[in-house]
Amino acid sequence: MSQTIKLKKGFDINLAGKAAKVVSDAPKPETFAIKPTDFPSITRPKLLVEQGDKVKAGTPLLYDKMADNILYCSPVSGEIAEINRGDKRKLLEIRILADTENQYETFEKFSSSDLKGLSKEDAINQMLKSGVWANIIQRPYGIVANPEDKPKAIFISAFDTHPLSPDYNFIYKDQDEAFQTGLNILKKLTTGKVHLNISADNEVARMFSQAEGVQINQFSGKHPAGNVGVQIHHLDPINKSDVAWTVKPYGVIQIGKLFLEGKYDASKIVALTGSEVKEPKYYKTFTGASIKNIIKDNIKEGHVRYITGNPLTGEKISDTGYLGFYDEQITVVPEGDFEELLGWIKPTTSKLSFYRAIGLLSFLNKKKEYVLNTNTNGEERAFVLTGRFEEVLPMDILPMYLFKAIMAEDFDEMEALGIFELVEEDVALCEFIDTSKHELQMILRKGINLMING
Amino acid sequence: MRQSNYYVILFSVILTVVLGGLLAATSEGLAPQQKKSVELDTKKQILGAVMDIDDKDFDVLEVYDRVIKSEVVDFEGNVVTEDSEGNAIVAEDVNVEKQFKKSPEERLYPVFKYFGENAGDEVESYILPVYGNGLWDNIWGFIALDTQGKEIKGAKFGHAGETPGLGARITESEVQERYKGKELYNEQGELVSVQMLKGENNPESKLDEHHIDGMSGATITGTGVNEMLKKYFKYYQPYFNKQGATATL
Amino acid sequence: MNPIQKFFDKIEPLFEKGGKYEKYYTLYEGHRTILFRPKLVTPSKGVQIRDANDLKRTMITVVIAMIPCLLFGIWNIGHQHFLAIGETATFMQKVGIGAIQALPIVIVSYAVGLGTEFAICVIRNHPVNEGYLVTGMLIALIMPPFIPLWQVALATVFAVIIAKEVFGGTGMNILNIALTARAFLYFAYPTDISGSVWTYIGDATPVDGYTGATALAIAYDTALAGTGTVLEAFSNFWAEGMFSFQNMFLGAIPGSIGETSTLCVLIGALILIITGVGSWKIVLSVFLGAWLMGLGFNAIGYNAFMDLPAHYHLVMGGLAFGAVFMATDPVSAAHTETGKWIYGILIGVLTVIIRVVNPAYPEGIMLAILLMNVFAPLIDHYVVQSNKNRRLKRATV
Amino acid sequence: MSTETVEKPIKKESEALLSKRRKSLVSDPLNDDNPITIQVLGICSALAVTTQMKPTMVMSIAVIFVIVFSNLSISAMRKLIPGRVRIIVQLAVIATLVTLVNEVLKAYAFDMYKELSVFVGLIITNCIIMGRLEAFASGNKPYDSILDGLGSGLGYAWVILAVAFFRELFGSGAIFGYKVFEAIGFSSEGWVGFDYQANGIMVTPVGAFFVLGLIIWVQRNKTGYVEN
Amino acid sequence: MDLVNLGIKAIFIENMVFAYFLGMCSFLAVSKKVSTAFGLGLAVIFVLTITVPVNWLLQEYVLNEGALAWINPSLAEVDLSFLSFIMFIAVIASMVQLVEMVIEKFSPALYGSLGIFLPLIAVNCAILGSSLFMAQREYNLAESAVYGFASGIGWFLAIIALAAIRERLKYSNVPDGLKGLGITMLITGLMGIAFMSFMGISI
Repeated sequence: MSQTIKLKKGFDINLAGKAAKVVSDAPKPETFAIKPTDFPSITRPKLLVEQGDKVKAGTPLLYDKMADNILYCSPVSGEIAEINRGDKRKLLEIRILADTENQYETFEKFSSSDLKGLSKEDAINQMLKSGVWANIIQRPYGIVANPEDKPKAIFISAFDTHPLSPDYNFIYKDQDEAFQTGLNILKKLTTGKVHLNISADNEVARMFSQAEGVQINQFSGKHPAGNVGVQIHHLDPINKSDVAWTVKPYGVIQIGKLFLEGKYDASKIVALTGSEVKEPKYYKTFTGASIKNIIKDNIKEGHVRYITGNPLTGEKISDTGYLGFYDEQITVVPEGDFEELLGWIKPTTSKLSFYRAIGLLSFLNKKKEYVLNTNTNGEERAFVLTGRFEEVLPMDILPMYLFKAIMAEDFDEMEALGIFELVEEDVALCEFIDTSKHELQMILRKGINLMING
Repeated sequence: MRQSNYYVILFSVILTVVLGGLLAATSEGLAPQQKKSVELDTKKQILGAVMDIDDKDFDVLEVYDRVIKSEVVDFEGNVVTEDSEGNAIVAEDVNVEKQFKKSPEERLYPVFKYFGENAGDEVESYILPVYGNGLWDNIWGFIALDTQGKEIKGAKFGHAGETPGLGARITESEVQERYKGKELYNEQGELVSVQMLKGENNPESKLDEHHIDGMSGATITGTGVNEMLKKYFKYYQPYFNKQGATATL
Repeated sequence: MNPIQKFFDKIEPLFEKGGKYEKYYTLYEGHRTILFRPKLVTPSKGVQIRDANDLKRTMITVVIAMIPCLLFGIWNIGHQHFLAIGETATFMQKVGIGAIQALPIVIVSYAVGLGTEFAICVIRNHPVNEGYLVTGMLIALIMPPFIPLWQVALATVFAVIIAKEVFGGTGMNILNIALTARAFLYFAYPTDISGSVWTYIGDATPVDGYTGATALAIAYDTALAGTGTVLEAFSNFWAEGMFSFQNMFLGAIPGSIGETSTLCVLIGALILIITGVGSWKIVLSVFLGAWLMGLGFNAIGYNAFMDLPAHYHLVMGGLAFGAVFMATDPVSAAHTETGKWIYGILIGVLTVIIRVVNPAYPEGIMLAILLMNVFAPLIDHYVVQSNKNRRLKRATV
Repeated sequence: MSTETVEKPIKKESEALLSKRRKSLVSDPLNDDNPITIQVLGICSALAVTTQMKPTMVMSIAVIFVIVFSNLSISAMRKLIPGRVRIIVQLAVIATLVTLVNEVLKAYAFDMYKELSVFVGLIITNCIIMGRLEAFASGNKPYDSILDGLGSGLGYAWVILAVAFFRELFGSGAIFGYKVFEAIGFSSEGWVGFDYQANGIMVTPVGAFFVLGLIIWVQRNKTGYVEN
Repeated sequence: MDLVNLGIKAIFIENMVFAYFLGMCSFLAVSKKVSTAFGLGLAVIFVLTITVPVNWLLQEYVLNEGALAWINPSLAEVDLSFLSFIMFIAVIASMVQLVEMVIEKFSPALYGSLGIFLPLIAVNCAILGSSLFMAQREYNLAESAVYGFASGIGWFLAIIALAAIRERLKYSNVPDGLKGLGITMLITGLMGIAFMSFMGISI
């Protein structure tokens, strides 16, 4: 059944600071946070708790007024320590002071035979109220799925090709049963196929390669071969009025555990990576954890930037900031806020470039691991170069035209040019290689929001 | 009422009659003057080949009638006075552009005989219309030759769309002056016409009696002029041969 | 901290909002960013690290790729000069004459162009842009060796304003800016840029039999005269071996400052293609189009120019230079990859057509590129449309 | 065509011969509501003749004549014209007037007749004229219509005269055929020491586009008009 | 060969837009999108191809001096050429009307896409201009047909190229005063420069 799709386009960013395959136990963080800003679909968040309330893992904290059946729950048990708002009272964070011992809300447990008889409606209900539903992301738009939709298929990418990304084979080992259970539940949600996409270039754990009841597809190629959007494009592309759902393996496992163990298990293994980490490795913690304890004593001297997520799509946080809801990775890179004499023309081997313009020598040594800082290496300009974005986006899409259509807020053009098929991570490489230094992911999200609201 | 078919038709008819009548009357009233304008224009061009006509007080029509006598010849050099249907042919009315579209054998060739400023008895020069292709569009002119048809006495060129500053310079008197005094026949008596050279400011050595200095950057227009002149001098050759014959008789 | 940085920091308040030279902030910033890569960092959301390449480096790559052409051009002006006056000269003498003729053109082009650009940046308050780095060099390289400097200046101002700034600056233009400058001169002051203007003679007297004709002019004249082949006419040229294929490839022939040497152009092409700055598709397809059209004309064989072996077209005139440095201008070229093939091939084909059948212009590459610049958006439109249609079809199947 | 809506007929019984409203009928189209630079009308037939001032002048007068008299006639007939054949009637009136102009030119200014060639005929399709008939004359009194036509005609005239001014000045170094540059010493004998070199672009059609484009830029900058 | 030559000349060299500024109103107004420009362009080709030969017939058999001789030799003296403007424009207006009705009847789909442009064409100077040039240059019937068709093609090419450019221009930062008409004028000028490459070609 399995087919191999070879992708020729793309670009691997080889960075220094890959996590060693060691899981160490950092002291459990004292605070956790749920950030509504992690969910682009939440426009009018409504709180269900107040400061001082006691919560358990799986206790609902908030919902979106526009989709009030989807509950966002606390990852751990504890007390609501602070509700953090920004400009115009925009809800930014709900901080929870964690108990030392985790207590769980209890949900219905199922044996594997019970699960067979479980109806789609019951499954969805349990997922909605327990907080695991947020793992299901809808295409188009890359927002939390609407439980009433009927997706044409569900896609799971079982590998991550982002720079410094965690190795799923490693962090999910021993989760075979939960993963398979999760797949079985997901199968109930669609009349179409459940696609499990695995890497053809690397060894793949049995839990993925031998998963049952799903369509397994192999993908080979550079980043973004692991992006589920790219995979969907080659398997069963999203057209106008199509809806497909995507879930990360972590979500599948969490769903599996919900039905097997009857609890919302937000524990996860995260990778601490990046050139500024002394010993890059994995840590066991929970969704929304403060990174304070994880990074402690493991960061090099100097002005650094902490990123929740990977360096292409992640978000800058402070050294006491919180892990994003969907992130399984913390990256630490040097800040680049300094001037460099004639930096735009100086020959260099230390900077990575997709291009080979004068003085950029990174193509000479493909194996080298690069230390990149956060400098933009240039100022924003009009688009000049053409045909380069296409080289890092393995889809039949014309990114430049799409971006321009978004900038001109031309809805018909956006739709015709395929905005339904893209989310931020798919254009992250375009943003990385853009010599005109546009913020393309932000532009894309602006376009998506226009499509949603317009 | 205003929308009924009857009304619409009535209105249209009345309007047509009124406007048509107005136009017909104007056209009728202006016709003589228009004819005069056309005539004046043609005669101006013809005279331009032999005299300076830019003077304000210059009465073209009067002078023309005094100093020019015209006739029309065919390809063999015979004078023709009426067409196949017996209508008289007037040299001034021959449309050279229309003639140019026919084959050379079928064309009519007007000749304007210039009797000198004082309108003596002797023909002073023959003015010949010429027509040809320039770089972009048509070019034309009137060339004045001596009584033998061998030396150029004056030239006036016009064009429809040559490059301004380059080919369009053939209308400049400075360029046209260069043609004066050039010879059409070599020592062996063969018609060699005159050639405008390529490039400007050619050395004296090149500017003999058959060659004139070119216009820089306008080689093609120059070649067009050369071609035009060569062809028409040939077409008029029989006429001059006959003239010569009668003269010697 | 570097003393230059200190100096900049010291004068910065003058240019900031409320400062004395507030209006000129963009100039201050422009100069500082030429000296120093700025300290801008990525925003908190989105890509956190960026590729080392930027537009400045891309542009300077193109300029560097043109250096061989410039250097060769300087030598060639001197070489042609001494050839025309029949004197022998040393390498240094040739370079000396060439430099005296060529460098003022380069300097005027840059000075006037940047000046115009700065003025507009100040008026419109947008950042100073590096786009002119390339344009300035291009304008100089496609001029005849002794064009009046005021014409260079006027053409530069015209091109920078009408062809570029009115559209909003670098990256927005429709036509190639340098070619617009040249086309302006071509139509405004034709006598100084057409005819025998390609060899600098100065006050000296040329040798007997000298003509300043280019290979293209000779080819056209031969066709017009209808006697003999073009290759015969080439070999009968006053300077022996001038228009042999080999010599035309090397470039010791009369022509614009930078365009004569196909070899140097190819060195530039190599730099552009290896660095990926220029599109190899366009370069290849222009050459291909010209060659195919040359072959096509061989097949028709109506006159001597049509019979000229097709590969000669590739080394004559400015075709190579245009193909490598002008047609590849990413802003005015087709933006889509399929479009680039169509665009390039049509440029090649049109160039040869204009050369052979249009008596008005001995060289066709300039107008062929400009014309395709005009049609590039249309080509792109249909390529994009086919992409949209594929998507639409997929949805309805 | 014009986007302007038909103005409501004014009810007032007696109005000053040159009331403020009537003055603005003439003055508005000169600048703020210029038919060429603001309303984008009537550029077709005019630009081709703008290489020199003289034919441009003749063209301007011709257009003003046609626009004023067609406005007058249509306004006078406005209550009689059947709606269904309105456009045809307008075209017929315009064509008649243009023919008159053409015949007169042919009779009394043959040089101009030749120089303007088909462009006199093309006044028929000048959108300004049709636009004024539709937008104004078919709903207003004759006197007002004359003023309106005069305004639009003058607005049109100054723009094409301005275009012609620059084209003739730079393209031929002259104004109305008078060699301006030579007169101020731009010649090999004058104090400058060399001739003024005419700019060929100005004489070619494209020169007209550039000049008009720049005039529009300047004019709109002044009026502050921005197209979206 | 002459006809081919005439065709090429009418399309590229004496392009209605770039050489004679004809049809500018609709050229400027309907060039914002390629699809609409395409429709208008087609309509112009269509109408030009019909009206120029029809006007030629009119000219030859009705209007010219002596043209009426075919009815009765006594009419040979009649010269109706002063009616040419009014007749030409009437032919154009009625042809446009006729074409509109025919298309509406026989191809509603085509009418849907072309219909809205047809009324615009009656006042498109390029249409009248072609007829006037035809008369002035004294083309014959075949030449008129070719000339009408080729002028239409030239106009069509110009307007779709301009529309594509304007679509690309949507993302650029044009100064306020130049937006719309001003920049379009300048683009047209630049396009005109590029079109000069064809000047002088003759086959």
